[in-house]
Amino acid sequence: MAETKTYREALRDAMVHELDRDESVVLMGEDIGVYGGTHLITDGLYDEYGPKRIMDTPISEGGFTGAAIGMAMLGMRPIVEMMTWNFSFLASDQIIQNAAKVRYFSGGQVEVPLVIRGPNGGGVQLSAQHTHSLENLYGHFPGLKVVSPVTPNDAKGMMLTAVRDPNPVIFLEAGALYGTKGEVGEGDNAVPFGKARIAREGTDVTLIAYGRQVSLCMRAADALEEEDGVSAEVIDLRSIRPFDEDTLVKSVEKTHRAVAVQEQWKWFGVASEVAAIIQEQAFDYLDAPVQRVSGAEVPAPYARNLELAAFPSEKMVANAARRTLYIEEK
Amino acid sequence: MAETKTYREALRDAMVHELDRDESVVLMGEDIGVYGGTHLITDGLYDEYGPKRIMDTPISEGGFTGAAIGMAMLGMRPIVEMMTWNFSFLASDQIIQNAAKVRYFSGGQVEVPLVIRGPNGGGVQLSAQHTHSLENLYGHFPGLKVVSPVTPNDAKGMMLTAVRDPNPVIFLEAGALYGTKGEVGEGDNAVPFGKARIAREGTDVTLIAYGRQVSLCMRAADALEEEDGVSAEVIDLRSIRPFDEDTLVKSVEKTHRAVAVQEQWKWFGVASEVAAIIQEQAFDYLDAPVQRVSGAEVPAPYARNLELAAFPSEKMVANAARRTLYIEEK
Amino acid sequence: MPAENGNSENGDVGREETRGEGTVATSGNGLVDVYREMVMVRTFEEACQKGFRSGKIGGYLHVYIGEEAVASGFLSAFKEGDRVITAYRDHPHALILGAEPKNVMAELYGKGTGLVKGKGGSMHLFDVENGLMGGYGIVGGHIPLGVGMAYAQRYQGSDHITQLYLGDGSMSNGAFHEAANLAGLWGKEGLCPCLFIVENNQYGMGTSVERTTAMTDLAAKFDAYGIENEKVDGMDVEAVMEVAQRAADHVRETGKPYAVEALTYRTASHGAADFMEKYRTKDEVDEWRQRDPIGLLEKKLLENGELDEEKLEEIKGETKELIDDAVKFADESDQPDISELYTDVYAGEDEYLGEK
Amino acid sequence: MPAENGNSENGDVGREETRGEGTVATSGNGLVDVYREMVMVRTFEEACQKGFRSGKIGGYLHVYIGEEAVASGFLSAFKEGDRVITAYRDHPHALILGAEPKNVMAELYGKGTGLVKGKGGSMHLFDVENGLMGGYGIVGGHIPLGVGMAYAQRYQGSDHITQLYLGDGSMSNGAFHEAANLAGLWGKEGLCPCLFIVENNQYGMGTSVERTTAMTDLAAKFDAYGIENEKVDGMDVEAVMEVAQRAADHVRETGKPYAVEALTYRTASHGAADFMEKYRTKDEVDEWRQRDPIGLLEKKLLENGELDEEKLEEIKGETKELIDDAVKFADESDQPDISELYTDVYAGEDEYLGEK
Ligand SMILES: Cc1ncc(C[n+]2csc(CCOP(=O)(O)OP(=O)(O)O)c2C)c(N)n1
Ligand SMILES: Cc1ncc(C[n+]2csc(CCOP(=O)(O)OP(=O)(O)O)c2C)c(N)n1
Ligand SMILES: [Mg+2]
Ligand SMILES: [Mg+2]
Repeated sequence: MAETKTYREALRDAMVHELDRDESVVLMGEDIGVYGGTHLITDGLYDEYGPKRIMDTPISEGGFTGAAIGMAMLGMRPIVEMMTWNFSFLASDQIIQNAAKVRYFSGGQVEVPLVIRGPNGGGVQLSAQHTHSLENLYGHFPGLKVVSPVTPNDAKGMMLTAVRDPNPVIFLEAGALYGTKGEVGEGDNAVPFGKARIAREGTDVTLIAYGRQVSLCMRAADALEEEDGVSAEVIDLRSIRPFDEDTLVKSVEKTHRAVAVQEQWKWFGVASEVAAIIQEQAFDYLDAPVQRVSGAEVPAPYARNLELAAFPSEKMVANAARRTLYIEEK
Repeated sequence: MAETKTYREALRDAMVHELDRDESVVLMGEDIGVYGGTHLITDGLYDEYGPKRIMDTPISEGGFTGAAIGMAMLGMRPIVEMMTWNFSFLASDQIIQNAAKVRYFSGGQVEVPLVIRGPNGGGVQLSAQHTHSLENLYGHFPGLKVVSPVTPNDAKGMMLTAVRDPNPVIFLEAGALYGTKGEVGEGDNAVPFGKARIAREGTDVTLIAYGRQVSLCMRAADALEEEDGVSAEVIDLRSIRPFDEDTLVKSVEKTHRAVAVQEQWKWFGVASEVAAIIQEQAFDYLDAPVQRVSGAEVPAPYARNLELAAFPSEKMVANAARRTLYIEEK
Repeated sequence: MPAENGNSENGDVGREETRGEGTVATSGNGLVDVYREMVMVRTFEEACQKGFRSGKIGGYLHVYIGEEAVASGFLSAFKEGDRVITAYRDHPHALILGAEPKNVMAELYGKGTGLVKGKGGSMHLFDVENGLMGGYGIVGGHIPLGVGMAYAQRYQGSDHITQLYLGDGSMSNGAFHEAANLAGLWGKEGLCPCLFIVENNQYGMGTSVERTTAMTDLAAKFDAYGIENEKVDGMDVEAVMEVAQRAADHVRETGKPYAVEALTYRTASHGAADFMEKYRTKDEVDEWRQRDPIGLLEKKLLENGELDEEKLEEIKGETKELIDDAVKFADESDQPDISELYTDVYAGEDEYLGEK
Repeated sequence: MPAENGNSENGDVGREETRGEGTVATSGNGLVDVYREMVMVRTFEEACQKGFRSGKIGGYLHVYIGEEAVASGFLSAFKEGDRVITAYRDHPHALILGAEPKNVMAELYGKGTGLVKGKGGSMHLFDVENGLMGGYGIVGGHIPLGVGMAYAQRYQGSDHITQLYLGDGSMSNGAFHEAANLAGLWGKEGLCPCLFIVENNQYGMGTSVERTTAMTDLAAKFDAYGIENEKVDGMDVEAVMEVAQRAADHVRETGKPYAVEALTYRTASHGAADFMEKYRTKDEVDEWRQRDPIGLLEKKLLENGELDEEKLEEIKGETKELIDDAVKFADESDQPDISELYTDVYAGEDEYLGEK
């Protein structure tokens, strides 16, 4: 059974499901309780579960993330809201130096069942300090798992998986899409990590993205179909670490062409990794270089026209696909 | 004229040169003054230049890095020692959110002539929390420049360039090589950013690295020559942002094969970017997929044997080259 | 180095000694002028709220309504060459220091005529020529910068000071701790003329100070860094002006930091998009409205005869006109040229390193 | 959840009530036993220094010489189920809690028989079964963890507490500030039984407390967080034991944090590799050696007759043997199997996600 829900509701459902199932689950973060949550995802939970489980914190991302790690090491399962991932640089020492590694440097004596979640990416004129896509940053570090769901169904299903995972999970939400709707499986529809999703089947070129850019690729695929008669396959990576190389490679073995799309900056981004993997594992199948589409190499600007120009567009994606097909750009 | 100097002396020479040349240059960091510097790079400078210019700081990486940004915004030129880059997560918010972006979000009203320097990378059994290679992390962000010299000559020459650059420069030193010697140009031998160095010429395969891994590639090149009669070209990237794509591409157009080597972890690392660039720009020249050699996907272990196994070895590099040549691995 | 970088010697950028020449609201320091200034700020902020609701202003918008006496009072002690740095609630600081309302409004409207060319928006106002070293969006993140600026001021041999504004909420953050500690330490040698101004509006978003820390005396938190401190009623602009002058003089003279906690209240919502205010009661807000700083000052000026109803209407009228003009200017200005996307990323030869 | 994770209910892992059974040095709580314990720690540390100089121990090595009374005194108040967390100067905490010297030494020697399988080295001792939740290498980075552990202890309904050790130098760091503030806040509801123990050895590497902060009363820094605090002479183990018991009882009872600053001195160099000690005089070190905690205790025990020269020699002899054995064990143990490189990266099904 499935119901139509917003991304926001889907996330909330998953957290409520786990709060009810497991006493050791608590939520922590700035203004998630009394205030109702900046993004209204946790609205009402404070009244329902009380301050011991829905913990409002001071503005101290490093401190409360670190405290959550300590809690997790003693068997609690905190879900930390990073009000936005832009603030997570302040917690990056705790995340990278402690959460990711303490199991290893303790010789396996502890585990850290911790979820850190919040909106990632830009798109609503928040400008330079409030616009980042940090999937490559956290995805680089062994010990972390990193996911980036885009459909409401995945938002719920991957959150269920995240809470149950005995490892620290970086849960990157498509913040600009909290209000978008989709079919969401009821009850326990846990979605495993490490499996990409084929969002649209196609035969001529593979478009690879995650998060908000998946929608962009879907629109570009429509345009390619209509305008050029090109059949594009769209792959939603969903899981950044672990990473599903197989689905990518299989698709490219079929289409012989690939475009990797990301909102983040080009250098050392996910699209570079996608290109590296494909050239490595599907070398003999490739009929054109893997094309990358990324954000402009600038801190995010505020003005609407500049912001739009700073992010990948449908047109850029379609043109990149055309380049792989050696047909004229539009 | 050139003199034989250690990497350590070369760095120090450059800083002394700039301290003498420009009153606005100051050094800041933990234990760089009275204590003499953890790595002895700044030893003696406190006595010579006094506490106003050689500033010992409390253990507060974010705080003093931020203060240095403020100083730079008013026209000083601070050189901040990050005792090791492992501690820089604590300063990452200041570096990424302020230093890299304040020029942009002020509409060009300020500039941040700031150098942050210190040892990067592992190799001396410092284990998980003290072993990182962060070139991809900082290299991702527009507004920063990122360099990683490996020869003493480049250490000095790039430090001169860094201090004079009106932008924040992330200066990643090959910490394990502070004691190694090399010819260093005297006086003002500034080395520009954005130009890779051909460390060894060759015709059959291109080995691409930076920092300590350049030495590894040199040894692997020797082995390939001796054992397989293969002529390897070795490229030292030196500059991570800006990045010299041309030198890479030209070399591969000649050799048709490439291996990218990094100490850092594979995912979203510099080697992925190298592979992405080469497949993009030298697609028709490539006779084999670009191979990547990276650190094992584990937090750095302490035990010597494990640590050695966690880092790329000469053998791994040579074998990767052999794979590109379709000859048997050894 | 270009003067616009604020990098010229001693920060001298050739301005006249008076603040904000040319804006009707900021032409002096008498109480009536301060009143005019506060009304101007309020009127500007109300126009912003309207602009936000009508979709002309995007992103985050944080207004200063209820807190005007703090910035107004402290900036009365501003001297040319001084520096001011604050967080994202930065419109009043820009306006009072002398930025034209029309350029500030244009910034909020995301226009090329904006104070920072439309690149920063509400949270990132800069006006280096007039002393404003920025508004910043990461809570606490600007505090170390301000401390460093103060060090630079002494290092460069000037007697300028830095006014560093921070919120109650930011004091939970490690950046505050580290920076305040550095300020105290450098201050021992007379090398940190930094005036910390805590805009204690009693909430960080929806979290009250009591729910943020077990020790709610925010001024006293500076004791831990060896920084002298005191409190002031942040609704009484005269009281603020008195402490501001005294504190600024002290900081200027000694090169030591000093902290003042101004108790105030934000009668507007935290951000313009917040509609629910579950975290406080309407009664509480109403009670604080009784102590509205503009209302208090108006009453005093009417009582002591410095103002009469006529003059009052005149000021309000002039102010309204000024802000209406600003809105019109902002509305009619063009968006930044698309080429601006690629400027100002780097200083020096290459402004942009990438493909376009 | 496996018991080794310290995740079993209330942290009960089936140990006996006494600490460190089975090691000669830690079999009781009388003063002579404490003396024995301190001698054991000292002997162990001296053996480490030797191991470092001879190249058997790699990486960083930080010993506790001169500070023994602090860990020994506070851990005398440890109760089963309590948790201990500290930084990288962590050998005494592991040893006193009951880890076998041979496994600790083997860890330092990078052997598979080490306390954490040779993966962590000197800075990362863990012995979860005995209550040690780790040594950590990032200054200040462990403090938030300890505060979170204390919360978990109350959340899970136990009356256990967390002993959180931190250095004077770490108090400049934002992590300290944020965590202490959380502890104070959660303590208001009785939800943070965390005992902060400041090992004030007066230096962070080569930087004295006076050169680190303008306010050098470290205990009083906890005032800013509403955490009660006091100081103790960290060279006088009896004094430390007294305050430890009292403070631990208080924390256990109230669920509120409490802080004790123990004034002590590191007579060894900061790290084993530091040879120059420009930052302090030989005289200063010598003066503090006069107040060596082991010397002080020895004198007292000899004076009051609890020890005589013979017994003293016996203790030293037994201890030497214990540590000699530990060194021998460490030396003769094998390096970890290379397959260990890939274990413990992740908990659960896949321990390793990558190519081998
Ligand atoms: C590091 C960080 N965390 C969270 C936020 C989100 N945020 C924006 S404003 C704010 C409240 C700040 O309160 P305070 O410092 O009291 O300033 P005020 O808004 O009351 O002026 C928060 C939590 C942020 N911008 N930066
Ligand atoms: C964040 C961070 N910065 C710097 C260092 C390097 N470092 C290691 S120990 C140390 C001194 C710490 O002093 P203190 O907290 O007093 O502990 P002590 O060594 O005296 O026991 C420093 C600066 C580090 N490990 N972590
Ligand atoms: Mg506030
Ligand atoms: Mg110390």
